[in-house]
Amino acid sequence: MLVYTMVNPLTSLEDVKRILEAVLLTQREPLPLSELRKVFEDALHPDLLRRALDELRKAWEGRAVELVQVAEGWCFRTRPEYQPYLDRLHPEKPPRYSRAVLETLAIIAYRQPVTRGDIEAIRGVAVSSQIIRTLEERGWIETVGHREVPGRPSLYATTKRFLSDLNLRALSELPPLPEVAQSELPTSDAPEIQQTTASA
Amino acid sequence: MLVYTMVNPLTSLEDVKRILEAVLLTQREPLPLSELRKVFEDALHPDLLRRALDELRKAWEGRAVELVQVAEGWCFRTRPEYQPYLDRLHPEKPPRYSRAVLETLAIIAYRQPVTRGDIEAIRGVAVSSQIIRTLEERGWIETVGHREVPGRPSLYATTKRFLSDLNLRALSELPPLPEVAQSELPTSDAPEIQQTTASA
Amino acid sequence: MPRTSAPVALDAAQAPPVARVLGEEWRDLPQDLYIPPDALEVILEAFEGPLDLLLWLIRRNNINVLDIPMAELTRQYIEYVEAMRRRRLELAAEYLVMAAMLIEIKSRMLLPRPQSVEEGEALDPRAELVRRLLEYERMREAARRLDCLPQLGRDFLPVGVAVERPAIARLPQVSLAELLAAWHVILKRAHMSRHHRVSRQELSVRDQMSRILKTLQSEPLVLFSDLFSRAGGRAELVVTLLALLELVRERLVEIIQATPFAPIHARLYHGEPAH
Repeated sequence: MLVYTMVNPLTSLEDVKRILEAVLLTQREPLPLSELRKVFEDALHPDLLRRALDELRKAWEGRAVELVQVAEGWCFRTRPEYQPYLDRLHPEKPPRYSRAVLETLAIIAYRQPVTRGDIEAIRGVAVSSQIIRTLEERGWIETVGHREVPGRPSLYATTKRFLSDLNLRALSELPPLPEVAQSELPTSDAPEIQQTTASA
Repeated sequence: MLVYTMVNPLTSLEDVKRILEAVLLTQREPLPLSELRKVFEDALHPDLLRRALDELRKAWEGRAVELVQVAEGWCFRTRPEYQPYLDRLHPEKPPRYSRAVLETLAIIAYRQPVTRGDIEAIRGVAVSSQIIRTLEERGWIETVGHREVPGRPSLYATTKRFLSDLNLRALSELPPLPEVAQSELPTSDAPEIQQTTASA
Repeated sequence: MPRTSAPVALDAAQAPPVARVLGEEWRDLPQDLYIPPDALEVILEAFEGPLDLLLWLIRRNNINVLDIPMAELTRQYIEYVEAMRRRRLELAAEYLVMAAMLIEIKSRMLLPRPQSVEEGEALDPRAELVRRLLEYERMREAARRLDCLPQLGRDFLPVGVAVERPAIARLPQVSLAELLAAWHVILKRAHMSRHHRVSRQELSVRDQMSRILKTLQSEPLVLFSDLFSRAGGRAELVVTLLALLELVRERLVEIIQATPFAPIHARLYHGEPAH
C-alpha cells in the first residue's frame, strides 16, 4: 500500500512510476533517492520508491534511453550506440591546435631536425613541454637524435604519419614558403646553417 | 518500407521511432522536421518521419510526459498536471509577469506588428523600456521592422519561441480576442444599465 | 464623493485584489468611494493607468460604457486627481491627460450640437473615448487569458536527459594552409627584410637529414656507401650527399675512416675526443 498525503492522492504504483518518469526525464543530473522522495513529500515508503524505480528501469530496457543508477543517484541516459545519430544533430566543431602548436609544427617541418632551443629562437618565445608532447602524442614528430651540446637536447623531425595525415608523399611536397634570410632568423645552439640554394 | 542509406541500415519503423525518441528526449529545444531529418542523413522519407512521430506521440499518451508539436518543432514536455510534483524539487517558481508586461504582450500578440507608440495608445500609459526588454530577453518578441515615420520606431511582433513556450503551433491557436460588448461590462447584479440621467 | 450605488464586487477571478492595505486584500472597494488617505497610493498603484481606472469607475457604478454619464465620471475622476495632488503623490501625466480629455468631452457635450452639414455623423464626443475603452478592455482581458495558458518553465518543463558520450577524443586536423599561415606569423615576428624561398631541394635535403639521423639511431655505425643505397637516382644521390654534409656541418653526424682507404663510416656525432 502506498503511504502518502497528497492533494490528489496517488492510487497506484503506476502513478508513482509516471511521476518518477517525468521527474527523471527533466533532469540532466542524477537524482539521489533523497531528492526523489521530496517529490512525494517524503511520504512514500522507501521500499515502494525502489520498487517503482526498478519497474521503471525494466520498462525502459532495450530502448535508446535507459534508466540507470549511478553513484550520485538515478538518471536517464542515452545508450552509447545511439551517439552517432545524436552527433548528426549537433556536429561538433572540430578541435583546433593553438597557434603555438601550429608554429612549432611548421618550424619542425621546415627546419628539421631542430631542438627545442632552435624552435624557441625562431619563435622568440619559450616552447612548453606540453606543445612538444601534443605533437609527439599525435605521432607527428619524433626524436631523431640529440645535439651534442650541453644538455644533449633532442632533435625533432616529422614522421611518416605526419606526411600521410596531411596527404603528402614527401616533405618536399610541402608548399614552398618565403623564408627569413639566414641573417634575420635567430639561431640558438646550432652552428650556422647555410642556405643550400640561393633562389632569392 | 523505409528508404535510407545508413552505415547500420535501419530495418524497421520501430528503429526509427527508437532513434527519434532518443533524440527528442535529449533535446530541450523543439526540433523542426528539417533537424530530425538530419538525424537520418536526410535519407528518410518525410512521410515515414511523420508516421513515426505520430506513432511515438500516441505511444506516450496518458503519461506524465507528452510529445507535442509546437511552432518550432517537436519536443517532449511534461504535462501541466504534474507540475506540482516537479515544483517540489525546485520550489523557486519563475516570477509571474506583471500586468503591464502581460498587457503589452497581448497587444503585440493580437495587433502585431506594433510600435511602442501603438501600445501606449491602447494602454493609455507609457510603456517602459524595461517591459520591452523583459519580453525580448524571454525571446517572445522581436523587432521585425521599422515604421517609416519620424524616429523610425521599431515594429514588434511575437516570435515562434513565444508560441512554442505556450505549447502552440500558430498564432491562430491563441485564445480568440474577447468581444467586449456593452452588456458584458457591468459586473454587478444591477438589473439594468443606468442611464445618463445625472450627466451634465 | 460620488453617489451611492449598488455594491460592486470586482470579479475575483477576473481581477487581482485591487489593493492590499495593512496586509488585507481589498477585493471589494468601499462602495461610496471612501479612500483611506494612506491607502490612496496603494490603490492607485493597482491600476495600470487612466483607462484602467476609468473602466473600474464605470464598472463600479454600473454604467454602460457606450453611454457614459460624462459629467459624473468627470467629477469623480477630477476628485481622484485632486486627492492625489493634495497627497502630493507623483502625479502621472497620463492621469492629467485623461482628466483634460474628460473635461473637453464634457464641455463639448454642453454645447449645442452643430446641425451638421455632413449628414448622419452625430458627432458624439464620447465615441473616441468609448472606442479606446473598449479596445483597452479587450486587451486587458486578452492579457488575462494569455496568462492562463500553460507556460513553459511555469506550468510544464522541457524534457532533456543526459547523453552518454563515449570518450573518443577528436583530434584536430591541420591543413597545409594552416602550416603556411603559421610560418607567415613567424616571419612577421622575425622582422623579415629579405625574401628567400625554401627550395624544394632544400626541403628534401632536410627531410634526408632526418632520415639519416633515424637510421643512425638504430644502427650506430653505417657504411657511408650504405646511406646511398636507397637512393633512387642521381638527384637523390645529390640530396643525400648534401644532407650528410649539412649534418656534419651541424655536428650532428661524423664521418670516420679508421685508416686511409679503409671503409668510410658515418655515425652520430660523439663530441670532440672521438678519434
